[in-house]
Amino acid sequence: MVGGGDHARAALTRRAALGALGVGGLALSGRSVQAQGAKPAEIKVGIATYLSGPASVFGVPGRQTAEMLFDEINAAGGIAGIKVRPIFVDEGPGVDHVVGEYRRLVQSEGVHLVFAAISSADCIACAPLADELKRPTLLWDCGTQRIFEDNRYAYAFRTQANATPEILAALLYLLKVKPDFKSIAVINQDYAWGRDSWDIFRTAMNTLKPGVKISAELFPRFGATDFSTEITRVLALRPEVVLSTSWGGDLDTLIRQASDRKLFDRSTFVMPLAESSLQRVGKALPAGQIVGARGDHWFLHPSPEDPKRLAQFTDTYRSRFNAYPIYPCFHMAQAVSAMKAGVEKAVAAKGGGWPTDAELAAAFKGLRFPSPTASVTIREDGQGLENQLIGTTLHSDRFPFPVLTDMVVFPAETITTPVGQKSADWLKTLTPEMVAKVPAAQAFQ
Amino acid sequence: MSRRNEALLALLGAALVVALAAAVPWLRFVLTIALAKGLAVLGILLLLRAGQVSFGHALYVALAAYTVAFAGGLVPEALLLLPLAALVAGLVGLAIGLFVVRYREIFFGMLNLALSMVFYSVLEKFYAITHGADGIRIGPVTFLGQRLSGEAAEWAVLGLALVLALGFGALVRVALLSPWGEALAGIKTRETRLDFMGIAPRRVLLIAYVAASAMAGCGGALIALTTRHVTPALAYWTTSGELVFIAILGGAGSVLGPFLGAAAYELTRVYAAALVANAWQMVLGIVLLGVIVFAPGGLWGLITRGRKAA
Amino acid sequence: MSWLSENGLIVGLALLDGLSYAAAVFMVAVGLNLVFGVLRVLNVAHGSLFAIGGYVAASLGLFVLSLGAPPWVGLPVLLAAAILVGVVLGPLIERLLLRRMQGQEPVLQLLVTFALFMILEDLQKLVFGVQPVVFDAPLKWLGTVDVPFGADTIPFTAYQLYVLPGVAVATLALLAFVLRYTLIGRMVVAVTADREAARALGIDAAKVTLLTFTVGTILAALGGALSVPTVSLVPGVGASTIVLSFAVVATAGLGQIEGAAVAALLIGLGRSFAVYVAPEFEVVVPYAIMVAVLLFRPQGLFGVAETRRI
Amino acid sequence: MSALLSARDLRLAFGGLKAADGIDLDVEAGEFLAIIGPNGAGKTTFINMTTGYLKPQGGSIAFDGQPILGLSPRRIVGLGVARSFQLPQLFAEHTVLQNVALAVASREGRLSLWQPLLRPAIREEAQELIGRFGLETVAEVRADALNEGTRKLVDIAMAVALRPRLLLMDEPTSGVAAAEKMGIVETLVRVLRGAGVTAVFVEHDMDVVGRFADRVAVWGQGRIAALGPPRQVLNDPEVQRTVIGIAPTGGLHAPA
Repeated sequence: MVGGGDHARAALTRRAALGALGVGGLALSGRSVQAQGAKPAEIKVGIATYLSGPASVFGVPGRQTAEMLFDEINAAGGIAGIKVRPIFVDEGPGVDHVVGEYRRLVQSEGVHLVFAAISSADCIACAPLADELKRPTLLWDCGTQRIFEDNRYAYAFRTQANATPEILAALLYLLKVKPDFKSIAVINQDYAWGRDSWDIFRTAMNTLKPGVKISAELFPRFGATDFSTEITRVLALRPEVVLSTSWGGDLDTLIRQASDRKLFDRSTFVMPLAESSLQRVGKALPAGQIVGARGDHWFLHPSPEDPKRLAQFTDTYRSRFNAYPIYPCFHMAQAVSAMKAGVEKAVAAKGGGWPTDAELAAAFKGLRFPSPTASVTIREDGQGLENQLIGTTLHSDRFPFPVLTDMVVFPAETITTPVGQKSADWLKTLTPEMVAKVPAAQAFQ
Repeated sequence: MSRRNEALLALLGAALVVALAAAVPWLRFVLTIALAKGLAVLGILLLLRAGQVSFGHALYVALAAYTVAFAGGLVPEALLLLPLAALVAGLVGLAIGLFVVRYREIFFGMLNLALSMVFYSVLEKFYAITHGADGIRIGPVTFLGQRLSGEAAEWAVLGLALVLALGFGALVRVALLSPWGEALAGIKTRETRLDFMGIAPRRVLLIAYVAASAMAGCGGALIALTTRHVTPALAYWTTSGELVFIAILGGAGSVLGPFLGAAAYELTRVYAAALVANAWQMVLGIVLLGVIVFAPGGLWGLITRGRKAA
Repeated sequence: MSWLSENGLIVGLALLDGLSYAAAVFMVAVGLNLVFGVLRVLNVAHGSLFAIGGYVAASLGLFVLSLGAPPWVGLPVLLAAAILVGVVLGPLIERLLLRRMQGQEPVLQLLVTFALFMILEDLQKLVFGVQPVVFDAPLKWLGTVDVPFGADTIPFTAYQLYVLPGVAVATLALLAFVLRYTLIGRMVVAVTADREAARALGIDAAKVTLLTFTVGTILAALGGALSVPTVSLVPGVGASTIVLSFAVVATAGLGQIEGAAVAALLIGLGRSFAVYVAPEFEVVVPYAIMVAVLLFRPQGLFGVAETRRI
Repeated sequence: MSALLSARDLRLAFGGLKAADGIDLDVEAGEFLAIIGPNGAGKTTFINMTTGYLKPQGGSIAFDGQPILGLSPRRIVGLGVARSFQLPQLFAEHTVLQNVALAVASREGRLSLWQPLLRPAIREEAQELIGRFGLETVAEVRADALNEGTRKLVDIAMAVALRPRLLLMDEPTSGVAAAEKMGIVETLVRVLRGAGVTAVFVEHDMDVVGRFADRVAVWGQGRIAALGPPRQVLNDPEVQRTVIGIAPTGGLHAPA
């Protein structure tokens, strides 16, 4: 763990201090106000991610990416000459734990930035805290579109897209490649994301292609291990398309059970998050299924902005962790990249001096920073504009798992809810021209 | 331990909480949560007196927290929301209690678990209203009509939690020594006898159950006012397990046990999470195991044992 | 197809799914219930043992196949892995932890297993990682069966249709036989009914306890092992498995293996039909069944009211 | 004098075993009625039916002219019928003083939540009662640390503390050391006579029965085989053969 030794030692000292229970020995409060503006010895970054529970399938790769990239930054001399150090906190125990940890990160560890979080609930809870405690906070992976549509924050920014473009892109792709489908079933996890994403999909579908028959709406329990009843039902109903926005172990299990029961022979699956499962399920997932990646993340992106950058990212990750990077890795890379660009911008604006928290936060507004595949711009409302890549699975001899072909990269501006509008309303104003304007597909090479 | 000593210890503990919260700002949050959970655990303690373990007590915590979340939009006044939440929890506790006090031991525990899991599912299910796992954000609330912000609001909630903890602690202590309290303990050892003394054990237990629900309600309301964000996870069975965990960690021998246990639990968790972010659960498990095996009376038992030895 | 025949067919499909699900539920719950009967401890760590069984089976299976073994070998490997986990962990946990807790308050015994659950959850993560783990060679080898559905056919996996229910029925039959007709089985029954009386009769209760817990652990691990061909194991799978088993045990009646079978069937079929009739209530089905059963049979389906000697 | 307790044609069978097969019995106010009989004759069953623990399958029971059949134990206690148990039913984690005090406090019907159990009035009464039973030395001992004989006495003291009009005692002297038995029973009888309590007690010690009972009822196979003054009943050769001959004093008995 990067800087783990120091971190552990610091924590031990704190515990010793607390054990002594001498109030005088408890000088644990974070950076004092006087320190504002002084150049820190290191840039401390609190990172909330899942280290336990089912979502650790995303949280741990995210953490690994952060460790890798922080190492790279430090090897290159740090940001503006200052080394960076990550402090990880686990989202697993729930919102009240994360809120407490957020306070500890700010008030005790004195972090300069916080990356929060994978869970939408944690992001919704942390964004107001960012403003309250005045600490620049990058929402690095959570999907809910509600955050910046319902509120405005001065200290919270999202370095990636949100659920609306992620789901809308998958729908547009489906309408492009399978314009005549008449029926659809949905199998989503029974919790906020599963429901929200289906809402977005259905709203947009009813606008762009009214009259599609919804054969079944199935919401198996989050963490379900047996989908046989759902699969039987869909097998019997024979919808042309099956949508599932599930992820992690649930999606793996669903794909494998569906594959074992030959459901893929009867229906085309649309799985906006399946890029993260491809390497695990392998060729159990047949060719011809529509797969997304919550962004334009794909280590075989057909037209990256800087091919060398993508290749280097992929190779470093692969050599260190023995797997190809999946979307949480890319999301983490975007947050790290945003941090680097933001700090450099703020330092430059200060003529080389260290910015205050408010100045640092301000630097993120309108910031454009490189991602491994393209660039992301943070809008005035704090929302990141990130392209979306959707493709169709293909079995290639070069990889032990399905790859994507007929890939479409959707420019962020065309599919993201405009500033000041709510997704639910905006999706109802979409027009069929949108489908016509879908960019050309690019084949696997 | 004499009543005076216990009261003295309680005040000392309260002073320590205030001092810690003043010296270490981020602990203010942790300690408020600890006190809130301590209140819920105080209810668990009542049920433990009767030998009954509820594995669904988090139901009332969540119920109250969601009451605050929903009513907070209409009456954003902490001193109205809190009693309202406790009332809702108490009333639901009464309705459910009438049913579950007929059951004992594992059936009592499992029925409570089942009902809290049903509530958990309902919160997830009606996501159009509750936003499911994303939870509900609670806007700013007033205290006695005063709109406090930032640090002042944190102090206000902490103060509220302290007052409630001391108040309920004193009430429970008095009640446990009353004929009702002793009859409650009699349910654990010889329930049949109560019937033959003209006492209705179910009624005795029902009073404890409703009181426990209301206290959990106060705890839940405080948690909602502190984190200002509520999610269905509050009703999940592991949250209930955590409450029982705290009760045993603190020790069932005194009303101070729950608060001692809650503070120890929260601090252990926070420090374990800081030390080993990916294995904090293991640390907590080992601590609990150590307490059960080497100090079955919990932390409170350790204190009193230490005093006796000294 | 008329409405009736179509619905009849759907009922048939739901039955097939429900049966295989019930078999999986039974495999986990029966061990828990057996252990509860003898030890009077609701083993919260049972879910972790399920997960460990699954992970070990997958690792062992992948290893054996990597040596060039044919896919059918995967089936006995599942069983071997379960026995391995049970024989290693069962006695270890019973000897080191549970035996120490004999005679302690039930809630303490229960919390020991809760602590163990917390430790094992993290340990499992540290050993097996967080990426979903799978081993489906046996399932692939067995292939699928086309079940006619009107003019259509619905493919089911042979594993789901035959192996899971087959193993469950065999387990039930074997357990029922051993408990009824063998000396050791009768000892287990005697200790379940009345530990003190059994000891008075000269039964070595400690040995029976050790044996039962080991068998319970094997059954938990077998449940996990049988799930890896169809389920991707992830951290947290233990927690969601165990809470369902709790419901089965309370519904079944304590220590009753036939009860566990009936309860698992009720829950499996209930869930399956819910997916067709009212998918929004699928999650609540096990708890609803449990509450309904306890409403009319306070000791569970097959539970016997403990006579209060006065 | 009218009957305080009046049972008519009580019937109850457990499977094939007839525990009550047409019991008719009147207990006169103020009298001490001893019940004797072999194990399994249905003696405890009669007490259980009278106190609401078991519901007979047929017949009627009236207390002070009021039918009590089907009432809960709690209601019956409220009418003034208390009982003690063959296996003492004590609150194991409470002291003797607390056990008795709780019985005293339960007379109030509604338990207080605020006043302490051991407030002066209750403590004094409990201590006085404990004194009368000669239990002063164990007053602060937890019930689970007592020997069987002492537990028995505490059990009876708790029933007496309820100030019943009718007290049913299930083998009050079993488990009590032989040397102390007579003294204890004498004390007990004095306490009960002094309070004007009517008593029914199941007893195996014929000396105790002969000395303290006003009447004796002999139970056999769910029926009353004989009923009358001790001198008459105890000298009945049939009774001597079936009951006294085989019933060991102070032995263990199934609670049938």
